[in-house]
Amino acid sequence: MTMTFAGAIGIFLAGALTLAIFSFLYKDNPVYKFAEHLFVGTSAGYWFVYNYFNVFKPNVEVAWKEAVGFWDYFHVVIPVLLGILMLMRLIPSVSWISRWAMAFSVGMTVGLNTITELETNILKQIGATLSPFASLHFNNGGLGASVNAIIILLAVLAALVYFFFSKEHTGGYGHIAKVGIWVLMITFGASFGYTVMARISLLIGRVQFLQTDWWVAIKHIIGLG
Amino acid sequence: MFWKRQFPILITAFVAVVMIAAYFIPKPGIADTRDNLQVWFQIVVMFTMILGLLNLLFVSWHKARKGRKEDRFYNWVTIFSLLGTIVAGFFGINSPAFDFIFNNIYTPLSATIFSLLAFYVASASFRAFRAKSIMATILLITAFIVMLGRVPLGDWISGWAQGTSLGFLYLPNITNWIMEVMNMAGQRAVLMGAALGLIATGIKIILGIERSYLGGE
Amino acid sequence: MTFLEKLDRLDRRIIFLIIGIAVFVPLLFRVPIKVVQSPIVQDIYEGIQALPEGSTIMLSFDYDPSTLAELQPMAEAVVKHCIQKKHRMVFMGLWPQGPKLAQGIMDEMAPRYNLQYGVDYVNLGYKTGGIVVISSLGSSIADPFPTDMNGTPLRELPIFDNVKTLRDFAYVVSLSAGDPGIKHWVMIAKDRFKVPVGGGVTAVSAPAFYAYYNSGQLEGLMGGLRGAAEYETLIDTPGTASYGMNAQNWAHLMIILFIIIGNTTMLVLKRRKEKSRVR
Amino acid sequence: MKRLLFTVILISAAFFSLSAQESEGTFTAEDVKYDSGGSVDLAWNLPGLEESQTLEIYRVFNGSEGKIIQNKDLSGRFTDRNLNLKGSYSYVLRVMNEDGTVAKEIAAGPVLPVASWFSMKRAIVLAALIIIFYLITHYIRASRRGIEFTIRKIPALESVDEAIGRATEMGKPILFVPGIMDIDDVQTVAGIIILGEVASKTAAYDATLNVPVSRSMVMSTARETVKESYLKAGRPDAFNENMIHYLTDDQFGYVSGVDGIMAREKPAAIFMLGTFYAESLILAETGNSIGAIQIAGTAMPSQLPFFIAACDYTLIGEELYAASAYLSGQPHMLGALKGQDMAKLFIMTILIIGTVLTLLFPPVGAWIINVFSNIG
Repeated sequence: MTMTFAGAIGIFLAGALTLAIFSFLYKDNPVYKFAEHLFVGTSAGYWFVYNYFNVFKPNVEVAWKEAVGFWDYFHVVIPVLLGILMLMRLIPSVSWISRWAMAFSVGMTVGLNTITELETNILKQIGATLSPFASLHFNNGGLGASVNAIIILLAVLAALVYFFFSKEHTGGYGHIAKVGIWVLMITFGASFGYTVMARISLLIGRVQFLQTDWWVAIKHIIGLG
Repeated sequence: MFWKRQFPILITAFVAVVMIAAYFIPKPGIADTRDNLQVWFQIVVMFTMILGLLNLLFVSWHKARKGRKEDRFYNWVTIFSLLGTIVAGFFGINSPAFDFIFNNIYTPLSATIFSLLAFYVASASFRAFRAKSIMATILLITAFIVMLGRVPLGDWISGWAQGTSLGFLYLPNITNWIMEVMNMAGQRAVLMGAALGLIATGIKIILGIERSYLGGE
Repeated sequence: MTFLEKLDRLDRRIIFLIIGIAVFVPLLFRVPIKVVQSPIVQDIYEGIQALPEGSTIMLSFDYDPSTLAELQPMAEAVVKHCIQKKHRMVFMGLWPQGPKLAQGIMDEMAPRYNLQYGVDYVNLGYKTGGIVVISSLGSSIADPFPTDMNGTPLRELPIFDNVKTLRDFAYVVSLSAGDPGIKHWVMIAKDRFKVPVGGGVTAVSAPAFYAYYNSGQLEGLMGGLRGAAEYETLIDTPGTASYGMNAQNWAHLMIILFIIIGNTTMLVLKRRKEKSRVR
Repeated sequence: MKRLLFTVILISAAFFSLSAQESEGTFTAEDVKYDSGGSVDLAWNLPGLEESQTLEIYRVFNGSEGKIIQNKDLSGRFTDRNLNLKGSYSYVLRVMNEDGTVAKEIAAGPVLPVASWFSMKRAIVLAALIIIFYLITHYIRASRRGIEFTIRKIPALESVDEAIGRATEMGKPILFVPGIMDIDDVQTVAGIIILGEVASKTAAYDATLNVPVSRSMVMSTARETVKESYLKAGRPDAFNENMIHYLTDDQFGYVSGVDGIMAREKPAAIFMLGTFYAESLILAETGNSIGAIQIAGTAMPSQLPFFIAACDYTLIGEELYAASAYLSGQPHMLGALKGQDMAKLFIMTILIIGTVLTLLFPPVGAWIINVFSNIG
């Protein structure tokens, strides 16, 4: 991989910042504070630039230049107006008007989320819990799948009982709720164990970066320096 | 008062109902309005980002000049890194300056903070997975088994059971069973419960019963 | 404070240090690890291994740098396997940065195994449209990709002499971090044009694809770093995944020890306290 | 049962029409009814294919021809999707000999893949929405008519007072983290409602409240909500707008900022209520390293394991939404919660009845599963 001097400096900086963040594991220190504030500023700037090029430019600047007819202008002016209303938040005397823009965006996502949650997280989950029962057979190898289907059904019912709020978890009903929280504990234990590998591989990626790219960059700089 | 209280609620209800109707009535006319509203939404979110940036600048500027002596330098760092990134951005999203900042400052910082999770997963496992109660014990044992079943260590320990009549003792099989049955059931219950909570809150917002997102009177 | 009490309230920085070493050392000494194979990964290996020498494989890079840690080792393993079997490789991507990642691999591999661009491998680049791109490949490759990534028309690339449509590929490998991705390759390449499809996904999304594997729509699947390590063991050339899996092994071992130590100290201290109160 | 009878008649009619013209094979293309448009159903049935012959289907759209299917299936069905709603499509089925010559050709169409006024496949979603809407509003009206609704004990919420009291005694601040998503995310809205309740307690206890936010709209909403709580608690003087301050929109920029606040100001009580992603464990572990009482809550299944492992109390999924009713005790909130419980009961009955029906009457069961599974 051909390495320019500027490239080496860049990678050296990346490695140094990596160690600066790792230093927080030892204790909060000025180097970490520098990296933290650098990151707060850079990330805020990055998101602004990212949104300018991917949202503002295509949907406002370009749309305005190519607008033809009332409706094209309408679809640029109204959202920009709503956006400016949002900025009124900065002027205390008129800040209440920013609620109109906020109301618009809350309405948007309530409308979207209500349907997608209902379809994906309730109806399709019911369908998925019922469908193994269509091909239930206890002979030649079907035993495992059938038992699993029944266990899933009972576990889902017990966990749903745990989420009941209008009745205290006491008596027989309380026992089902207890089984329900046990199912949830198994679920959370399992997903904790399952994701440990994903978290470790993040660290593996950083250590491999330090051991290979950063080390090569340092040798490159020293070699030339 | 109408313009401060009732009118915002009307906007929310109207927009939400249009979005829900667009789902049920797939006629092109309504589908176009839905797509236009979604583009409007992205533009409004863009302006709220400008609001956030200005707030970050004011707060950092204030602290940089009147804040605690030892913190002033760091707030200048935030201000200059923010302005620097925006200026670099205006040379083009793949200009060398912006690429340098993205590849050598933003990506390593973001990836390294994400990788801190590997350390915190370890310290949480040591400190939190204590068999203090039945529930904590179930959590701990399940995490223990699933972890073992995911790495070669688990294969070595239970390799002998693979393929034999005691096949179910082969750790990766146990891990797969826990993930495909117990974890699946638990996730479904949490998803259904949370979805109901979300839909109920959404209905209350549309009917104007739930107004706290607008803040005070 | 007895040793056990100190151990019970072990300073978290010691734990951080142990985990740091458990990851740093295996990676430094490049100690690969043999990983037990699962059928779902073996099936891809055998699928590509069984193809006659010199058949043409489509490799679609449908991910971006954020999932590089898990998917790049898979890509490298499959490419090494294709080179071993002298298969001809056509690269493309349904995600913008995908083809650049493929380019990164080939810049390193081509000189080492003296592969000739245009004859042994070609990179078609990125085309937006996801599933629409795949279905137009069905009628002819030149439809969505009139030229390759560097602008040379397909006519001038010998690799396309007898490969005109998706149907003429012997195998499709999709490395996918989400949508558009392997799901769409299965829906079009396999269901409509009967071209075998295999590939690799991140560990988190692997379980969701088992249904496609059981129904036979998916030839096989690599899930996360473990899947990549299994494939590296199969082609018998250790790579980043095998070194990574060794670090995973040590790190998981340490975490498991932490859980055991944490609980035993707690139990011993509790019993000791009860004994002292009883006396 | 009417629907079942109707489908049986349809199948037998189709079967008869097919057998009439046995010899030549059939190829039909029709617009899919009651859908959101853009899809055409193709069906073909051929008498026989020699070993060497393959079948190819081409879609013809304003002059240009594109191959969409190539295989050897004698008969089959296929739905061609995402077509132009205003376009007219026709299809050509060709049986190709090995040497590329066309053995047989059947044309079908033209067809207009129009969208209809209502998509039948989404009827179940409409029905479910109406049922849930009725349950929620019915119990809200009941609670407004004065009917009392109780709510079970939620351990995480019992400890809110204890946590704030402890922080005040130690003279340390209380940190409230409303998650990293914007005010349009309903989990964030639930978090802000709970912030209102917590703020009224910090006003009463005269404790210092610190609310770092990652979205500007959350900042403005939180400021208004906290201001109102301080007014209601009779402490307008104690309210200062900078208690709620913006850090950055970026997930890990925000986390490193909040970690810095925790390390430096060492709050005694930390609330983490809203939407969280991978950063949940970093916040919870750093909070734990400074010995703070931590009460967390989210409906993100992937993050609950980390909160449960690292925090003192955790609100699991729906408990986050129930918390506002629990803390405020407002009748309409308790009523809506009762409605949610009834909806859960309804889901459980569907699961039980669905299973029984699927086991006893497989065709009816298959229909139920089909209705719940392929929506769209």
